[in-house]
Amino acid sequence: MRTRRKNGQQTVAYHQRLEKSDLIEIYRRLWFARLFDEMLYDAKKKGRLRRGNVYGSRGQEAIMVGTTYPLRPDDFVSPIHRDMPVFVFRGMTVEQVMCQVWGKAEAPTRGKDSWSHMGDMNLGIVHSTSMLGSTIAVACGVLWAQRLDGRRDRVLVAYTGEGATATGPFHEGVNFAAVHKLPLIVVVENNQYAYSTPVELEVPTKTVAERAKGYGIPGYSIDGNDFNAVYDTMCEALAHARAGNGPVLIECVTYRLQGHADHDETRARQYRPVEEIELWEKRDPLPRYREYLLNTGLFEESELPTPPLDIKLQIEQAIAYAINSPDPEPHTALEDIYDESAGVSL
Amino acid sequence: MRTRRKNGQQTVAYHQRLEKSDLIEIYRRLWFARLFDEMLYDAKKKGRLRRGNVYGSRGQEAIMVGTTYPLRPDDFVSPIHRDMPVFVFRGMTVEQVMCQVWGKAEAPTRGKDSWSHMGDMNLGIVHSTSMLGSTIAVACGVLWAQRLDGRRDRVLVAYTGEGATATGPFHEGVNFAAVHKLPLIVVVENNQYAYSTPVELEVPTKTVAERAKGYGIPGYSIDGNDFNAVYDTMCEALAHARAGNGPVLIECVTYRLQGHADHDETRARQYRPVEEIELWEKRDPLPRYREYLLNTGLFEESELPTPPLDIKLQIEQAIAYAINSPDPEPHTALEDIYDESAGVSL
Amino acid sequence: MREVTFLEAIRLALWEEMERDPNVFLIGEDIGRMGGAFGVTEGFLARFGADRVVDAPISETAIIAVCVGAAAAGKRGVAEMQFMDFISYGFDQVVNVAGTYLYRSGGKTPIPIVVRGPSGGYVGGSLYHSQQFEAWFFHTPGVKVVQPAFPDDAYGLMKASIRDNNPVVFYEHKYLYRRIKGPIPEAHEDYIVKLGSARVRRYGEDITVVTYGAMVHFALDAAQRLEKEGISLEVIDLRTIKPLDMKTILESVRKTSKVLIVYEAPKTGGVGAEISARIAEQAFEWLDAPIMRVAAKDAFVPFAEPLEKYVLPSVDDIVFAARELAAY
Amino acid sequence: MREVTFLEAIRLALWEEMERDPNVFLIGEDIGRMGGAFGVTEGFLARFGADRVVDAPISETAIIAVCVGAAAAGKRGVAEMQFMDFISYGFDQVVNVAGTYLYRSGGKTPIPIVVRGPSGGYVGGSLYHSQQFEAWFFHTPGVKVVQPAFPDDAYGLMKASIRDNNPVVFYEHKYLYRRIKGPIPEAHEDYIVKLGSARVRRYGEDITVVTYGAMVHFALDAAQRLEKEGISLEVIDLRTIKPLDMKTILESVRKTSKVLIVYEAPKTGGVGAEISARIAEQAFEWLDAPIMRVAAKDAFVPFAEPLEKYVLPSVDDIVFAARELAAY
Ligand SMILES: Cc1ncc(C[n+]2csc(CCOP(=O)(O)OP(=O)(O)O)c2C)c(N)n1
Ligand SMILES: Cc1ncc(C[n+]2csc(CCOP(=O)(O)OP(=O)(O)O)c2C)c(N)n1
Ligand SMILES: [Mg+2]
Ligand SMILES: [Mg+2]
Repeated sequence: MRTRRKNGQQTVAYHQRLEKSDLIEIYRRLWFARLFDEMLYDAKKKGRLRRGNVYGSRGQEAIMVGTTYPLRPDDFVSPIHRDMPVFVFRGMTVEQVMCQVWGKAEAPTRGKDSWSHMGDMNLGIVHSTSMLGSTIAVACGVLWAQRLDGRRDRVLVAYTGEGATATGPFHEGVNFAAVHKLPLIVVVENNQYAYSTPVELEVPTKTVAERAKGYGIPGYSIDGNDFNAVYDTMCEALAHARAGNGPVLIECVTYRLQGHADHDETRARQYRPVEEIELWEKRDPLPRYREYLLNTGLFEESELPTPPLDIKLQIEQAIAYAINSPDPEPHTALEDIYDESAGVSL
Repeated sequence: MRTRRKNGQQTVAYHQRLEKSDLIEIYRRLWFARLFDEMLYDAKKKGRLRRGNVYGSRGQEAIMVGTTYPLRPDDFVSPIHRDMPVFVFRGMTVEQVMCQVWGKAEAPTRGKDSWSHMGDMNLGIVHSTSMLGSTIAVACGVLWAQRLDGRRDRVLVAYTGEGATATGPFHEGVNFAAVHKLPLIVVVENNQYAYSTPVELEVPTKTVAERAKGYGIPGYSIDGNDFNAVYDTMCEALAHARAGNGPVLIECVTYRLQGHADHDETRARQYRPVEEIELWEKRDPLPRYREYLLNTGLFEESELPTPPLDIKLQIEQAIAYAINSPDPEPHTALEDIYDESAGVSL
Repeated sequence: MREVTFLEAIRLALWEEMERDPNVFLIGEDIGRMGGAFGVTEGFLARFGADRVVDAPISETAIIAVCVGAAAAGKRGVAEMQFMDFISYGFDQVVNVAGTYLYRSGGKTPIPIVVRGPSGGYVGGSLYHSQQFEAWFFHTPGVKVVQPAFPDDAYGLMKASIRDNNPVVFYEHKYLYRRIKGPIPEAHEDYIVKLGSARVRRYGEDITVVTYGAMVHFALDAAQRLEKEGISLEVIDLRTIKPLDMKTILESVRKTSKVLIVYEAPKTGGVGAEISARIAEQAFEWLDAPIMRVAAKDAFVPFAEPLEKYVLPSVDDIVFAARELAAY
Repeated sequence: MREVTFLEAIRLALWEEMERDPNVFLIGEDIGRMGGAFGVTEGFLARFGADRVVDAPISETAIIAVCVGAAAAGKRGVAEMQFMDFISYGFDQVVNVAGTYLYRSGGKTPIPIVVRGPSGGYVGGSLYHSQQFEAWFFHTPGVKVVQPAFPDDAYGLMKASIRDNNPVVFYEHKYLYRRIKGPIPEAHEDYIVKLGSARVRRYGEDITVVTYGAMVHFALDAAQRLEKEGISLEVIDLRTIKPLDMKTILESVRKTSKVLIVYEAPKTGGVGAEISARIAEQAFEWLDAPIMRVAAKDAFVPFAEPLEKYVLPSVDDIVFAARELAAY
């Protein structure tokens, strides 16, 4: 297992090759993720959103931005419950995502399923389910299809919590990918807890990255709150996977600053030590990245607003759009169970 | 991962502490396993056994004898399809085992299930099913019961083929055992094939023992055809597990000298190179152990008959016993589906 | 008598069984530190310790398997599925390992385990937090299936399930958890509701309604509405789905000659199909009308409110079907 | 026309679909080098290569998941379960991933996969090599279920299943593999048996027998025996269990007024329960007798011959039940 140093010194510092325009875009994406989370929590609290849970991603933004930023348009991702902003980074509109959250007819699932259980194969976004770990096995199939088409260079980034690495489907999926050297990058968002359960009751090794050793694939354990570390590691992993060397596992060590979901705020301050939460508040990836940007000397303070208000507006508009958008017609509940449109030719 | 040297030189050569009476017993057990296999193949071929498959263990005898010999009477085992002699080593009578093979009323399953799908909790033999890998997870429960009883020193030896290490239940079971430091010893009989599929299509690592790294537990890769290597490793693993240090994985590298089961003899010479089979014939654990015994200088040639005829007779008598033993009454098919004997007290 | 919620009744049954029998232990995700997603096991860790209240990794196969193995070694494990939907990850352990164990052991090794958890819809839980697929286990031998509708039954059936020597899949409808209140007996009484005994929750003359789980409450509501129209429903709460109490059903059918079976699962192949088939086999001559069923449409439980409502059965559905039967 | 075994018909359908459509691929344990435990895919690896004939690790979840993911990306994967019993390891992939995918994708991502393999008893296969639990998938939305009885249907249904845009669970009764021979059309004909269409395999007057799989042959044997007694059976081979062809069933019931449903699975909660319930709902007035069922006893399929015979339905069972019905 390779462990990157936390101070961000790596073999290749890919992040130093980024243009100023990239840096500002990254900064904005970090904020997009932050505001997306904040504003949905707020909508839920205020009763604007009345159905479904909001699974927070506060504190985990650097992972989502860092793992998607170096992707090619034709790569695949499979985001799960804490990765809502990834849908937007990979091409869904904020309106689509909000329609999904509000269960509207225009949502990618047409209101059938909730929250992150959506996808769009045209955008390379693979649909996941609630069943933790299962999409990692499905990912192998998406990559198998690429192999059949002679496209061994398209990578799939599969997200998972550290807790879900204990599931059977995680094992079967990673094992299959490793046997067949599929370009699968498993991003483990180790936020230290699975719901209330601490990582040491889920994972027997010191780092989650060590799971990689059992499959003979590279495993990284990195500071997931450091955008540059995530970005650099991801670039390295992409090169590895695209070259046909098989899967990579990247453990991004981070912390779930909130409860498991919006209903869990009170309890989450009981089953976790408050000092621990406070400690991690200080490691917030956003101020950290802002400081890095200022240290580059490329930016004035005023170029890095906290928050960028236009993003807030964009999200608010999308929320309003979703709220005003029509509910699905009841009878559509029976549509899309079977597809009789094609398939059987006579 | 610790790899023992194939010449049998280990940190502690436990096998050198064995008494002459042990050596002769081990020799006889190796032969028991060999003859058990040979005679059942013969019975099947000659039509004396008409129902069910015979899964051969020829070539894998040193593993079964070496992993059971150092056990305490109160330890547990969960043998699977290639481990039939283990049932006898752990206390079932040969007659019982043969009744099971012939599906007789006296069999531990009363004729309900076939072959190795039996057990006896009084003997510490945990019942397995066809579902490969699943008993490893069940084993955790048997050990959990010991923990509840304050018996953390009883070890459970779970057998598995290398192919079955790809299953989800294997992962969930070993992960659970590792998280809770249960005294589970997973013996992987790596006979190079899962049915027709070579190990490199099942396991991505160079050795199967490397799977242990993913759980942070000791993993050994040893010569499974060398009784002394198996025995010594097992002794070391037992000390580790009994001391509360958690599970151990032992990969015993061996070879399935026959087909997957008795019906597979012809094909197994097609999907595997004949030279490979011939090579492994030369590594037969039985002559090897005999040579070792002769080299100790403790034995005359005549003390080590090939085969010991009394064992043959014992097996033949057990076969005859089973054949003459009554079939289960048809209506008993509906017994033992539910147990209403106890449980609900009012 | 104590007046408690449905959830509290289950909690108390678990607690009292843990107190009574040191062989009973609990395992599941987040059941210890947090007391379970719905709080059913709140306070258990502090009282019984981490060996008897096990916060397991996310691995439903292992969770059920630990109960199975421990049962083979004399313990009585109760596995919580955080949502019953996740039982599909431990499916093989239930049907092929737990359910068959006694059979494979020649009758020597009973597997007293309970797999319990919240099931059912009507709360916007969407596809994977609303399932009600008890028919899978109903069809598979070796496993008992329980689903109570009232606190007293939840209490007595949980105790019976833990003491029963067989694997029991115990469905707790999450819609009832905090909505339904009722009396249960005082603590430490050996209050047991025998598995396999249905209960007539309302006596009536015209139509026998056979149902279980949350639908019992819907049926009782419908009965009340129909009373005003002069249609009298007899409502049978199965309580245990397997073993199925055909005796109580047939007695009622003999009286009413008309049957309406109500269940929340997709209609096709649900438990109600078997009940209908058995009545058609065993009570054909007593019937004055077709055997009717009200159930979910053959779809998944969707997220958006208008969709969920469309798919799941309602009190109206029961009322309409009963009217049709009454008029037959 | 070619005269082939049941197994050969399936082999040819797979082969011809592989030749026709480069998007079709196969995955399973030992299907390549060895050609499958029963030889269904013998010769495929040499012809189509290791990317399209994948020898997978022992991981039924991954095997089915690979088909699901590949289907989402436009391919048509056919997964072999070495024995259908092992589908319980991939159960979640079938019911919660494949079956729901189209729904979750708002109708955009169909999942054309086939999960196929040998099922059923009568060969001494014991608990884990004899299962016939099609009712699980019958009950769960989003998945089609097929089980042919004759080579021509096996051939046409396999082609239809591969071309269908939905997940199909395809049961191949191992007892029929080499025992049953029959004609199938010449190669490269687009011979398709539409999913959801039953077939009357024998016309008769007195009793409608609804059945599928190996039981079709038992029913035909019974019909022949009963003919001599003057009892005339009409035998409907469902071929597809879901979608269920109620039209063909009801037409026959209208004619005979007596129904016997025969299936190999445990009786309680089997597919036949739903058929009975639908008839009771939709054709109550046409019935002259109770709807009867012949099925396996509610047990596992045991190993020893006298036990297996006792549990599984027999031709005699059908004959006795039909006599009873005829006399009613
Ligand atoms: C198979 C399965 N079991 C249980 C759950 C319920 N559940 C939802 S999220 C969660 C915790 C996940 O922890 P982790 O994988 O660490 O991801 P995190 O939520 O911390 O990002 C659990 C137990 C589930 N969705 N799927
Ligand atoms: C879950 C499951 N899938 C498939 C099978 C069919 N099967 C029986 S033995 C076997 C090969 C096992 O290989 P391995 O684990 O290496 O053990 P070996 O037979 O080589 O000792 C297979 C695929 C099974 N029993 N269980
Ligand atoms: Mg986590
Ligand atoms: Mg092997």
